[in-house]
Amino acid sequence: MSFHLSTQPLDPVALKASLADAHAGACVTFEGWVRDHNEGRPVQSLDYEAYAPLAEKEGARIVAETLARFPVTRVVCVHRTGALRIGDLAVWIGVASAHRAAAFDACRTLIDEIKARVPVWKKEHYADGTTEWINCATRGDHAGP
Amino acid sequence: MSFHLSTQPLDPVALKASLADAHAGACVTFEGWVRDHNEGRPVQSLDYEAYAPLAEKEGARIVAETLARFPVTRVVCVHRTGALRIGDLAVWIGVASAHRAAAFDACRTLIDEIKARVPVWKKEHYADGTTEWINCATRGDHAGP
Amino acid sequence: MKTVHVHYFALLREQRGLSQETLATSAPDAAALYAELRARHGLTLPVERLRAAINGDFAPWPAPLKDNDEIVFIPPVAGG
Amino acid sequence: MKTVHVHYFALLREQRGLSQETLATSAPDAAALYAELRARHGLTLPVERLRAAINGDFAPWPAPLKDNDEIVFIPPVAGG
Repeated sequence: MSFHLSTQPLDPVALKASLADAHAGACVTFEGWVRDHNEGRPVQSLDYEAYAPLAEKEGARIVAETLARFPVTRVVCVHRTGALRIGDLAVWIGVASAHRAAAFDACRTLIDEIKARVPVWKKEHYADGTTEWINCATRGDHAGP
Repeated sequence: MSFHLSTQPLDPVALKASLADAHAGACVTFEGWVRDHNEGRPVQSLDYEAYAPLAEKEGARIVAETLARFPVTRVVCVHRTGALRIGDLAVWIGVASAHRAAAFDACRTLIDEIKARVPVWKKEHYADGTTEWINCATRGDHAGP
Repeated sequence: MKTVHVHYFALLREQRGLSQETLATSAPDAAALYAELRARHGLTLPVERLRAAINGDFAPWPAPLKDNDEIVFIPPVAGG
Repeated sequence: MKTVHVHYFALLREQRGLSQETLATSAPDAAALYAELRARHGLTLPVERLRAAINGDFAPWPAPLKDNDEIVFIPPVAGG
């Protein structure tokens, strides 16, 4: 029942083991992998940065809301920070429940809410040497000047 | 891109590794675990039996339908047969995709269709020594005599 | 009369007491054959709750039979 | 005048060229303070695309300031 940040590589085997529960019949996991492209541009690596105390506080609120809303037995979420390469694991979310519908719904809600609310930022490094903070462009954007 | 039956314990680490793909940004897995109760009765163990050739044929059709319907990069499904104990892994489904919505939708569709269509049967052994083939009761059932 | 090969799984296998048998029948289709077998062996599942497979794939009821066909009566499935 | 502690992350950190500063301001709230800082340092993000956090939790705009508050301007998030 937790949300944490990690500066170290995530260990999905240990994380999934922490969900084990004889009452659970279903386990759904979501993994966010660093992929080699974004919106048509070749990506070489990326950096995740977090406002750690508030990220962990907001993540814990999201976990608590999910537990209140769906009948699940265990929830674990971990988000990497630091420099990541293609194929690295950026986020791991696991949910166990008696029945599968709740595990799917809860897992999907968790990643949707984490992406929308937790103060974590992603900087992509492209093959042409340029970089971009995702979602921070100010041109071609209705909210921009 | 496969559906298989296995008489041996499943290895989720090796199965997930088979989904790795630099184009994929999301991986959703579903695991069916043997749980210690079903409809209020304490379960001690269970047996899965399959009509293997048709199970693999129907499973392959479900995988092909899923690939045609959702933009996913890799799909792997494995279902155990034989005698299983509480906590054992009965089914493992993994889907990788560029974006997470397709991975969630495809993974959920796969387990729903597998449960509805693939000729695999489950016999539960209860704490009181009785057994039951799930879904095969003929009393208290509208389709019964 | 034709010769057919019947395979049983799960509850049907237990109630029939064997996994496979070869038998002669005048039944024109799998539905009629199941009715015969159900009466003879006291199988509890009504035909409405089964599917049929002939020669390795699903066959819609009544599932006509030919000589030497392999028939599987498929109880309600419960994988996952 | 009050003294406040401002922390910068991501694009704002790079544009400001530092992670944290302590400064004196007459701004009554975080929105006014951001307007000052944006003009002074050429920050590109408009205030409408930011959230504010004061003393470790989100604070709705305009986010009134007291002496010694710790302020974080939160660019659009992009976890996952």
